[in-house]
Amino acid sequence: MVNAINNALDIKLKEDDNVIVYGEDVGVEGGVFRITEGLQKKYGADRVFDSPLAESGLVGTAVGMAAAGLRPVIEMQFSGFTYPGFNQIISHAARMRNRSRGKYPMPIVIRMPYGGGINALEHHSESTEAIYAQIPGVKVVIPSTPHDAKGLLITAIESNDTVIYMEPKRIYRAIKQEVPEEKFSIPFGKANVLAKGTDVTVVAYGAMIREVQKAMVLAKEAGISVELIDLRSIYPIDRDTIAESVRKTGRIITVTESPRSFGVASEITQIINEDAFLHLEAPPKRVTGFDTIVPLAKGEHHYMQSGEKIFYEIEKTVKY
Amino acid sequence: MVNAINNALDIKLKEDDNVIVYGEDVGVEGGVFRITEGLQKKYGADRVFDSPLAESGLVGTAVGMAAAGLRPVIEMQFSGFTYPGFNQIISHAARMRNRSRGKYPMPIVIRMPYGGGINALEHHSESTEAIYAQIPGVKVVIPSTPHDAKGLLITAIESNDTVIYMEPKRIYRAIKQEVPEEKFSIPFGKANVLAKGTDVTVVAYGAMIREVQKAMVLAKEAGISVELIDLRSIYPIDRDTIAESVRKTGRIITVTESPRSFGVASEITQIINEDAFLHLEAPPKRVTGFDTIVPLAKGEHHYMQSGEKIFYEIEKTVKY
Amino acid sequence: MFKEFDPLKKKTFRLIDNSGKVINTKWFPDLPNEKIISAYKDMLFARTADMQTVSYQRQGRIFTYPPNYGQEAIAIAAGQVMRKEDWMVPAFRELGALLAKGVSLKEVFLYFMGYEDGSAYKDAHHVLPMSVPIASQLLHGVGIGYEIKYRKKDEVVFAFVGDGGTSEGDFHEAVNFAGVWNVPVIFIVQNNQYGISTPFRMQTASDGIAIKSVAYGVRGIQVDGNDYFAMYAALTEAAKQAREGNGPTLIEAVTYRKGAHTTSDDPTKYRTKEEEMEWDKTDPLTRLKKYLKSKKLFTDKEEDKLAEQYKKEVERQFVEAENYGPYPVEDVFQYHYEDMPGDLAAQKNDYERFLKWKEARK
Amino acid sequence: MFKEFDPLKKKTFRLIDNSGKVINTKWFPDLPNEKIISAYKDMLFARTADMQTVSYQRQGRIFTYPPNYGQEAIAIAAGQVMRKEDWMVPAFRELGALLAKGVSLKEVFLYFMGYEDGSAYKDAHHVLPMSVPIASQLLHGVGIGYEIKYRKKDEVVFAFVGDGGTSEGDFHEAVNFAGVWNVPVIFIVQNNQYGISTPFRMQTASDGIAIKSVAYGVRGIQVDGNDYFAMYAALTEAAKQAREGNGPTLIEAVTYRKGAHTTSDDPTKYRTKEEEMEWDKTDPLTRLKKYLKSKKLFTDKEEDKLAEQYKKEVERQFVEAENYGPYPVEDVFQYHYEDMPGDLAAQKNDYERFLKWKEARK
Ligand SMILES: Cc1ncc(C[n+]2csc(CCOP(=O)(O)OP(=O)(O)O)c2C)c(N)n1
Ligand SMILES: Cc1ncc(C[n+]2csc(CCOP(=O)(O)OP(=O)(O)O)c2C)c(N)n1
Ligand SMILES: [Mg+2]
Ligand SMILES: [Mg+2]
Repeated sequence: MVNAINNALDIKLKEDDNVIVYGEDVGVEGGVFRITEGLQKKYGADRVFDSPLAESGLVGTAVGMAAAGLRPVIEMQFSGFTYPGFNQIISHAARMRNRSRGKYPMPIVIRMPYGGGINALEHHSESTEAIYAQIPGVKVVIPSTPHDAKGLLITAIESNDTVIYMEPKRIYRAIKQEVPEEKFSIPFGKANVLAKGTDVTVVAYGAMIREVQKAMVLAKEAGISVELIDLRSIYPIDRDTIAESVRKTGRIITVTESPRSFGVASEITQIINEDAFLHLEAPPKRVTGFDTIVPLAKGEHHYMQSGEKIFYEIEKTVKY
Repeated sequence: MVNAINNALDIKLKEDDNVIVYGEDVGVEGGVFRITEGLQKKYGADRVFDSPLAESGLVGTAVGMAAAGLRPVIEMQFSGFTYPGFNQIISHAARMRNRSRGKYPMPIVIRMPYGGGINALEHHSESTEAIYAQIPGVKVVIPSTPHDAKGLLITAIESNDTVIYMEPKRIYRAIKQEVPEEKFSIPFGKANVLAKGTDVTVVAYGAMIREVQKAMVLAKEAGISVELIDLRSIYPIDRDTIAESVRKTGRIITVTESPRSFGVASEITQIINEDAFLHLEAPPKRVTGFDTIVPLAKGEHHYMQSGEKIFYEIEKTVKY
Repeated sequence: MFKEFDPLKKKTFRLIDNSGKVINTKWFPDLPNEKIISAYKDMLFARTADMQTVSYQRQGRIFTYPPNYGQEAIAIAAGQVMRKEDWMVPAFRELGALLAKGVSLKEVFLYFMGYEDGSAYKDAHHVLPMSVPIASQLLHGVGIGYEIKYRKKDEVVFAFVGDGGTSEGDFHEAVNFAGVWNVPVIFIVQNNQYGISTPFRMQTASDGIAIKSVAYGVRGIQVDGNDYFAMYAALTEAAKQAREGNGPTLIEAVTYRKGAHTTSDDPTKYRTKEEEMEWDKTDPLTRLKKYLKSKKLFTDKEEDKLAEQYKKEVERQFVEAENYGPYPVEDVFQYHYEDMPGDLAAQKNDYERFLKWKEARK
Repeated sequence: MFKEFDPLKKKTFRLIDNSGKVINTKWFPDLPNEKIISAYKDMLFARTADMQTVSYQRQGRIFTYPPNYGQEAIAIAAGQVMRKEDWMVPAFRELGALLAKGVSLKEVFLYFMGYEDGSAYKDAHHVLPMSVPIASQLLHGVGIGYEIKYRKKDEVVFAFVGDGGTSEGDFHEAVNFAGVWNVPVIFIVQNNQYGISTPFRMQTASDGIAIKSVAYGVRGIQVDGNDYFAMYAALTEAAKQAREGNGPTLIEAVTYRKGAHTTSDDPTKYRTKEEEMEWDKTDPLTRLKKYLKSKKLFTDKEEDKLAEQYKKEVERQFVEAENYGPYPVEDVFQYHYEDMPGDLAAQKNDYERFLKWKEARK
């Protein structure tokens, strides 16, 4: 996935000199996860560079650049360090287009590694997609494969709206996959049905897809047929694909690694109630972290969703 | 409500010299809504005072005061100006207790007027309860009457956890109500059943209660019996009271003035699906703002929920 | 200029005194008389507009409004120094500069009446909408500055903020980024001595604001913000430096907010009559008029005539704004995204269905 | 001291040179020899702990760890100046000061092994846990300072941050609040020349960090952070001022991060061998040892013996931490709220039910 993201940035940097890539340590070092490695050498320090250590500064200057016609792609070192920039995201990046009645669109991409599973320090393991998804004016996407990472990032950079592009850092280097060399894009707002099934619909995204796939092995053994939907786009959300699936299976589980309450799972449950109420045969289930701070590395396994845990919940839902 | 809040602050300031009240313009002027009027004179400028114009500074210093044993009650001038302090809320106020394994509790109250309906400028009309409710480590409460405003604020100040105390500014001076002079408190996590009914449960809070009550007049005329629940506490949420009601009525509507997606309504729908699935006779309905920025004053009526609009939705749900 | 008036020397850059007399010829700008007269006229127009708006507000014809009363010289000087291609990044108390950039008074009215259309600035070039979250706009100015430098354009950014705004983290990050990136941005701090009710001494323990430039390694200067000539000269010099690639300047414009913070504020609660009277002596219009009169460039009669004319013009634009009409449902939704998400479109449809139902019930 | 070394004069406060020779007697602190020797020992202990931890990390026995290598004098001097009742507000690169405040090395290990228990600081008084969100902790220091002033206590806050941290808005707000409130807080900026890979010149265009004190009207001083005596003297004087009600001081401790940012970082990517060698000459341990040797207060033999002893002690505490045992489910939940919300308790129960199911499947 690291290479795919780098490649998408490379393609857009080459193709469009309005694209500017910056953030803490993204220039010389290529970012703490080496996502931007080599890009400064290739495109120069006025297009790919280190910023001072200040997240409000990062987002705020991106708002200005976007107003002036550039297409900034900024990196937050970890999703947990985005908060100092929250005001600039919610008050400006998300609003300038509406405020100015379309005069100043905000083609900004805010990239951020998110999620747990890498034995990191405090604040390095958070999944905050539901915070951003409720901000009117931004879009939120999360890839689960190198292929999607590339396609979604191309779309994000070409979007004239601010996109929160969240990278499941746990699988940065976990999945090997052939990704087309050339440019391609994946539309926002379209979920991807990764596996067809009949007994239960499982919606997930990011690093959780892999865990669901592990659960599906167990489910298969138990004779349960799972339909797996990779959400890809948290906002706008693809309600049609989810509803269609549930109209078939009658059961749905949403798997996320964020806290339980007020999260993406609840939103999907609401959508299903609105769009497929009469087809529901069991309560829509959320399989998520707890309403707690992600524990530090030694306790993180309690918080994260594993294949086994997901299978446990699948079985319960199917038996309901 | 203004007087009730002032009175609660007064009582706690008098009773406990650990209580410190500060914020932008809260000292000499008594706050832009005059909530803290007279308190500086009464308790001195070291206990009630103006801070520099900096919200991260406000929350961050409150975290330090709390660590040192004080009980800061800070005012955000409007909920829409809280975002610069977001990092301090989510990264510290909400976490210091857990981080230090209980050594440093965070008895902080963050007061903020929220919501629309006062013909204000941009950023002055936002309802952001769902953002705070999803932060592990804080509590979020919203009063709908002067009585509750006082009781909940007393509880908030006496709580050893950080409380986001949101004030429906639209009804600051709208409701006249006798409030007991003496100290009393209202526990968190308990909803208040304001009206018993049999056909549909309506959950609301803050300024929306009044609108639901208007809708109930229309509903009554139409022969519909509404059970009205004032949520009061957004987190922790009183799932039992809501579920019990829905087990009786079979139908539920949640009314909020925040954006639609990823909000409190979706969370309540999830809860009802978990706790009263087999009793549901219609899809849980959300009656909320749109997934848009609150329009400026001239367009705000489109966004806000009125009695008539709520009645319209009640009727649809009952007829489902 | 920036050496001579290095903020560490604690001198204020001032060119005329309160009686309109030139007290510093070295830096006095070489301006055609018409330009000076037109500055005065623009200040008069801004003040007239302000005064009338306050009274409209009292009549309930417009919502909250933040008057510029007493601070007109700053915005008007900036308005004259800014070129068409230069960028203006306003806070919300720079009426004169907005007008100079081509924003119409009607748009300003629309905004404060509660229409986003008032921020569309249809005929203005390179002006961001007013920014309500204090100090946040400064970073936008720096981002624009980056684009200018990157594209090697001959443009300058004029970014405004108040004294209260200097306490925000964004002020710090903005001036600091500007220093590191060496971008053509002029930060203009209108130090009008108050936040809302909070006096300047409660915002910072520093000796003024210009001195804060030292913390960022950028040029700084404290200017008498009620002295049109001083503001004009300082801004011109800062812009010249910016155009020559010499980066940002932090200008502290010392002034006084003679009116209320906004129409919902009552200053008698937190300041004294004496203080107000003291500052009255420095009023920017009075001073410039005294200068003009001493040069026989302007008469009270002309002023009276103009004032009448301006009042009418203000009234005309106000009434136009008042008649702007209802706020279409469309306008709530259409500007959020380039392509409206399906869900949002559905919300719009649902709402329109409700409106029909409502209509039918009548 | 703060007058003589006013940051505007661009002098660095330094008492010994790189060869350990005293170059300034006027401000040289009058310290008993044992204290100086113990400072050296503490620095040696901190360095030993650091070095071993880095190697443990390579063995996969601990996760990310940020070494203090090269910066030991700052934390050790602070550790000596801080009294028991004084508050320490750490960033995350102040090992020596944490130990001096009574935090155990084992706790530090626990923290970096991934146990929150490592932040409980059971036997330490008035120390906040390490703070990961850069610069945010400074505001906590100011809040504590407010409590001290309000309660008229004889305490001082020692709040730490790095050079990179000075770019954050929170740095600005913290020093500014401290100036306005005039609270007893010492801000200690460890200017180790780098953020992660970002060199200081890309953080700010200002001439060092001490000079930023001017922006807040507070005392500031630039100190040679690799000079134990200078750090000791400056901190002592700042603490004295704080105790006397004279408010905050901003101390820039100029130093160099000789090691990697953390064990996941590779500094060869962004800096040169030459630069590293240049800074090697200023190594705080070497300098202090030279001083001690010149006074015949310490020998290499003693050092060798101590080093052995320290290694064992570090190993002992590390192994204790390694054997801390599994992370109970309880610990995920119990510390969030004074009274656990019912919903959260239910989540815990659900999870425990799953664990039983899992156990049963085996
Ligand atoms: C982030 C933020 N916090 C608080 C407010 C509320 N508020 C509006 S104006 C103001 C005072 C601004 O003072 P100053 O910067 O000096 O500008 P002035 O009003 O004097 O022009 C405050 C606190 C806001 N708009 N934004
Ligand atoms: C708000 C925030 N942004 C980014 C990071 C990631 N990060 C951790 S350490 C660091 C560099 C800190 O540099 P400095 O303040 O100089 O301290 P040093 O590491 O040199 O001690 C960064 C960017 C963070 N921890 N917090
Ligand atoms: Mg002001
Ligand atoms: Mg550093």
